[in-house]
Amino acid sequence: MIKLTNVAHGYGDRELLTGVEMSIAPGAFHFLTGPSGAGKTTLLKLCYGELVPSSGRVELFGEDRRKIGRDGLADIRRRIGVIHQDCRFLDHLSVAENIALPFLVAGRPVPKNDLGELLTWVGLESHADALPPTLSGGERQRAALARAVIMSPDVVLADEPTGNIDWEMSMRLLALLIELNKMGTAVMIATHDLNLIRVAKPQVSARVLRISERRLQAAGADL
Amino acid sequence: MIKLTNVAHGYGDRELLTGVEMSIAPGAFHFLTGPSGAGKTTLLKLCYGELVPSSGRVELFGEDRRKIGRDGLADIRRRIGVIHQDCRFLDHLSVAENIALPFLVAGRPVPKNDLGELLTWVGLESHADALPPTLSGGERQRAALARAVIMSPDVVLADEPTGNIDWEMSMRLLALLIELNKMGTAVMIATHDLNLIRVAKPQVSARVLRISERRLQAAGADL
Amino acid sequence: MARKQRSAFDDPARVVPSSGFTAVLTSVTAAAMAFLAVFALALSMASGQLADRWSQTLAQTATLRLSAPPGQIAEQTATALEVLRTTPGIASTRVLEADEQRALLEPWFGPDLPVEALTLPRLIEIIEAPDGFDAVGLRMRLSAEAPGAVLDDHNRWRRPLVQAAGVLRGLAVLSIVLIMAAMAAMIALAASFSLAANAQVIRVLRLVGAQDRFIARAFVRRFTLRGFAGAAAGTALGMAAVALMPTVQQAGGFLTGLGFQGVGWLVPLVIPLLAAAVAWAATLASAQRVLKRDS
Amino acid sequence: MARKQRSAFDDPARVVPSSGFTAVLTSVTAAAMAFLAVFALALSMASGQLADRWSQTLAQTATLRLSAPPGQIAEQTATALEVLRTTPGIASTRVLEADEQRALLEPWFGPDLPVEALTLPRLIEIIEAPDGFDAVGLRMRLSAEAPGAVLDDHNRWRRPLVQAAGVLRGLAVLSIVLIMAAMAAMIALAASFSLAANAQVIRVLRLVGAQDRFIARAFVRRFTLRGFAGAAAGTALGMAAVALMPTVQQAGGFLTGLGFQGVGWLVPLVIPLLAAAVAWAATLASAQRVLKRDS
Ligand SMILES: Nc1ncnc2c1ncn2[C@@H]1O[C@H](COP(=O)(O)OP(=O)(O)OP(=O)(O)O)[C@@H](O)[C@H]1O
Ligand SMILES: Nc1ncnc2c1ncn2[C@@H]1O[C@H](COP(=O)(O)OP(=O)(O)OP(=O)(O)O)[C@@H](O)[C@H]1O
Ligand SMILES: [Mg+2]
Ligand SMILES: [Mg+2]
Repeated sequence: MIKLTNVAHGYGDRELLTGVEMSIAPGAFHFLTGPSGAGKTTLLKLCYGELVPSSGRVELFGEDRRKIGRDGLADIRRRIGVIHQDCRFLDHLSVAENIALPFLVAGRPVPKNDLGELLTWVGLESHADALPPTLSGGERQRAALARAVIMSPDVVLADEPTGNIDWEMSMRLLALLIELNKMGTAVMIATHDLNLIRVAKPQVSARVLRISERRLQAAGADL
Repeated sequence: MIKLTNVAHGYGDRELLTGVEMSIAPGAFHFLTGPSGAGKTTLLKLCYGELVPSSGRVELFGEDRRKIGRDGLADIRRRIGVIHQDCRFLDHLSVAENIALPFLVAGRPVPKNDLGELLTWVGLESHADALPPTLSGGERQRAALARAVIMSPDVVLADEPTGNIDWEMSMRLLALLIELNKMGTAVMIATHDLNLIRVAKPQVSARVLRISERRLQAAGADL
Repeated sequence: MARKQRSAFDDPARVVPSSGFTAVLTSVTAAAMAFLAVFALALSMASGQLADRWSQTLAQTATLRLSAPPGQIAEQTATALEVLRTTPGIASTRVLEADEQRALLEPWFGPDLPVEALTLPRLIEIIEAPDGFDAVGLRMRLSAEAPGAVLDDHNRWRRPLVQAAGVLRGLAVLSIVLIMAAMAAMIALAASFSLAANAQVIRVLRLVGAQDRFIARAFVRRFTLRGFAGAAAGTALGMAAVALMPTVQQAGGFLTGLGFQGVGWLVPLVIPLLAAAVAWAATLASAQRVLKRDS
Repeated sequence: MARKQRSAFDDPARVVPSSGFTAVLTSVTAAAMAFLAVFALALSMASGQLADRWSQTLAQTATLRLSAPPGQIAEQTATALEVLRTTPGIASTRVLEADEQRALLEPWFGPDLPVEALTLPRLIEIIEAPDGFDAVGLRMRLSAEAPGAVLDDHNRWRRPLVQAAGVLRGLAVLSIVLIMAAMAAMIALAASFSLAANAQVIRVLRLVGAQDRFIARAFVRRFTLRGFAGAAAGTALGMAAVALMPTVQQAGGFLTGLGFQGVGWLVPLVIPLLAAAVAWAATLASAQRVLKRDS
C-alpha cells in the first residue's frame, strides 16, 4: 500500500536518507529503529505524505505522491492512522472529541460505542471530557494512539508511541496494535525501545528496519 | 534543599497525591516512578514551585512556597534545573540561545566555552544554530537537559528525560547527570524506564521512589 | 480555559476554536471599526442635511424688481406675475407690501424713510420649487413681456454657500469611505492573522484527513459570524452614543446636531452586514491562501 | 521561519519574538489608526480654518447709521467718527460715498433711485480689530454724544454663521477625539493580545528563572517600538495621501481644501509619539496583569 523506491530526503543541503527502498503491504508489521536524529520521523512523514521526497518515488495506495492533490491526500490520510511524536491535539475540544476527530472531519457519524470501548482500552475513560492540556505525558500518547486507530485504517504509523508510558501500559498498547494487525491492518512502529521489539517479535512476524548511515537496512540478528 | 511535609495535591475534586513526605538533600540522587497519570509530573511541579500544594507544606531552600513572591521564585528557579516532559523552547531563538537562556534572563554573560562543551556532550554541536522546531524528538530532550544543567544548579529535576532517546544516548545523559551528582548536585529523575534505574543504581546510591495509590513510597527490592 | 457550550459531536464546525484571543480579536476589531463607522455616518448625514438646508434656505428664493412709470406699474406687475405663474419650477410668488419694503430698507435708512413719497420699484418675492427654475429663460421672457422687471436670483450670495455645503458633504463622504476602508482592511487583517494563529489547528485537521473544503468552511463560518456579531455590537454602541449626544442648538435653522433623522436610523444597520461580507471574503481568501501554501 | 538578525547573546530583549503575527498585528494596527488620525486631523484643521474665516469675514464689520437734520449731519458725523476713533477694538472707519449707498440700494430700488433727492442717513462702515469691540458700551457713548447714530453690528446675520462654524469645529474635534481614542484602544488591545499569544514564551522564561522585571521590560520595549514604527509609517502614508489630495476650489474665499497649512504639517507628527506612549502604557499594564495572573 505504501511503497518507497530509491527515495532520498534531506533538509537544506544535508542529506538525511538515501536510496531507501521500502514497502508496507497489507498485514505487515514493521519496527523502525535507529539512533536519535537518524531520520525515523522523517521516514514516517514520507510514508504519510507530509513530506515529498527530494528524489525517488513514494507511492501511496498506488498513486505517486507527487501527483496527489490536497484533497487526494486528505482521503489517503483517512486510510492511514498516524501517532505523531509530539502528539498534537485541538486544545479546545475534549479528549473524546479529539479521538473522534477523524470521523468529525470526514462528516461521518461517530460510533459512540467503539469510542467508549477504545477509551477504556487505553485507560482514558475517566478523562473523556478533559481537555488535552491537562493530560499527563503518557495519557497524551494513549489518546494519540486511540485517535490513530479509531477509523480502522489500513495502515497505522506510530512514532515513538511508548516514549512516555510505563511498561505495563506499553504492553497493552502493543497488544492492541497486534490485534489490529491480525485483523489485517499494516503497522509500522518507530521506537528506540529495543525491549518492546523483543517482546513483540515472538507474537507477530515483525520485520525490524534500522536507519544507519543514511540507509534503511534490515536489523541484525541481535534483536 | 527541597522539603515536602504532609503534602496533598489534586486537580478539581480529584485528589492525586496525599500525605507526601519527601526531601531532596544536597548530593541526593532520586528516581521517581509510577504508572502513567500517577502524578510524577505533578510532584516535580510541586518541587520547583510551579504548583502550590492543596495542603501541606513545601519548602524550597528553606522558604515556605506559599510565602515566596514571584521574584523570589525566579531566584529559586535559577538554582533548580528543570527538564520538562514536553520540552518547551523559544521557537524564534537558536538551539544554542535556548540552552543559554538561563544566563540571558539572569543578565549574566554566557560562558561560551561551557556552552560549546555541553553542546558536544549532548550531541547537538551541529544543531547549535538550528531552530527548535526542526529538532527531532530526541534532540529536543537533549537540548532540554543541556538547558537544565548549564547554570550548574543545586538541583536538577528531570521529567522523563530519556523517553525519546535511544539507549546509547540515554546512557550518556545518565553519565552526565551522575557526574554532576558526584560534584554535589542533587538529581531527581522521573521515569518509567526501569532499565535506566537498574543501570544507575550500582553507580550512585540512588533512592527509588514510587507513586502508588496516591502515596509516595520507597520502591521495593524488585529494582 | 472555558468549556464549550455545544460539543463538536453535534456541530463539526466547532473544530475551529471559538474562544481564545484570535476569536476575540476579530470581533473586537469589527466592533471598534463599526463604532467609528457609525459616527462617520452620522457626521456625513448631519453635514449632508446641513448642506441641504443651506442650499435650500438661500437658493430657493429670488426677487423680481419692477420699475416702471406710475401709470404702467400695475399692468406690468400683472404681466410679470402671469409670466412667473407659467414658469415651471416656481412654487409661489408674492408682491411685497410697503411695510415689508420699509423693513427691508430700515438697516440703511432708518425707520423714517418716506416710502410713500418715493417712486419705489415694486418687489415680488419668488419661492422656488425644489428643482429650481431656469433663470436665463425667465429673464428672456421677462425682457420681452415686462421690460421694467429685473430678476435677482441671489446667485451672488448663494453660490459660495452652496459650494461650501458641497465641500462639507464631500469631506464627510471621504471620511466615511476612509473609515469603511479601514474597517474592511482591519477585519481582513484580523481574519488572516487569526487563521495564521490557527496553523496548529489546521495541521491537526490535515493529519486526520480533513479536506480543504471542510477546513475552509469551518473557518469562514466562524469568522463571518464573529465579524457580524462584533460589528453589530459596535454599531449598537455607536448608535446609542449618537443618540445620547447632546443636541446642538439649532442656530437660526441653519444647523442640525449630530444624529440620525427618521429612517436615517436604519442606514447604520448596513454596517454589520458589510462587516460580515468583508469577514467572509477575507477569511475565504486567506483560508485558501493558507491552505494552498502549506501543501 | 525567518532567522533573526542579531543574536539574543548580544541583546537579551530578543527573547521576545520579533517576527510572527502578533508583532505585525501591533504595527499594522498602529499604522492603520495613525492613517485615520491624520485624516481626522486634516479635517479638523480644515474645518477650523473654515470656521475662522466665516467668523472673521462676517463678524469684523459693522455699520453706523446717522440720521439728522441736514444742518447737523456734518457735525454729528464728525462727533461719531471721533467716538469711533477712541473706541478700543475698532480698526478703521469709513464714511460711505453716495455711489456706494446707491449700489447697496440697487437690489431693492433699481439704479434709478434719486439718492441725492432723498434725505438719506449717512452710513459709516466700521472694520473691527481682531478682538472686536464692546458694542453695548459704544451704543451708550453714541446715544450721549451723537443721538442720531444707530449702530448695526450685523449681529442678526453673523450669529447663525458663527454658531455654524463653532458646531463644525466641534464635530471635527469630536471625530478626532473618537479616532484617537479608537487608536489608543486598538493599540492597547493589540498589545495585550500579543502578550496573551506569548503566554508560552512567558512560561519558558519563568521556567528558566526570569524575573517579572526582565519579562515586562522585554515586552514593553518591543511593543513600544512597534507601536511607534507602525504609527510613524501610517502617519507618513496619511500625510502623503493628504498632500496628494486634489485641492478644492476656493469658493469666494469662504472655503479651503483638506490639507495642512505651514506649520500645520508638524501637528500630525505627534501621532507616532502618542501611539508609542499608548503602546508603552498598554503593554506595561497588561504585562503586569498577565504576569500577576499566572502566579
Ligand atoms: N524541518 C526540518 N528542518 C531542518 N532539519 C530538520 C527538520 N526536521 C528534522 N530535521 C533534522 O533531521 C534530522 C532527523 O530528524 P528526525 O526527526 O527524522 O529524527 P528521528 O530519527 O525521528 O530522531 P528521534 O529519535 O530523536 O525522534 C534531525 O537531525 C533534525 O534536526
Ligand atoms: N492542569 C490539570 N488539570 C486537571 N487534571 C490534570 C492537570 N494536570 C494533570 N492532570 C491530571 O493529573 C493526573 C496526573 O498527571 P501527571 O502529569 O502528574 O502524571 P504523570 O505521573 O506525570 O504521568 P505520565 O507518566 O503519563 O507523564 C493525570 O490523570 C492528569 O490527567
Ligand atoms: Mg523522531
Ligand atoms: Mg508526566
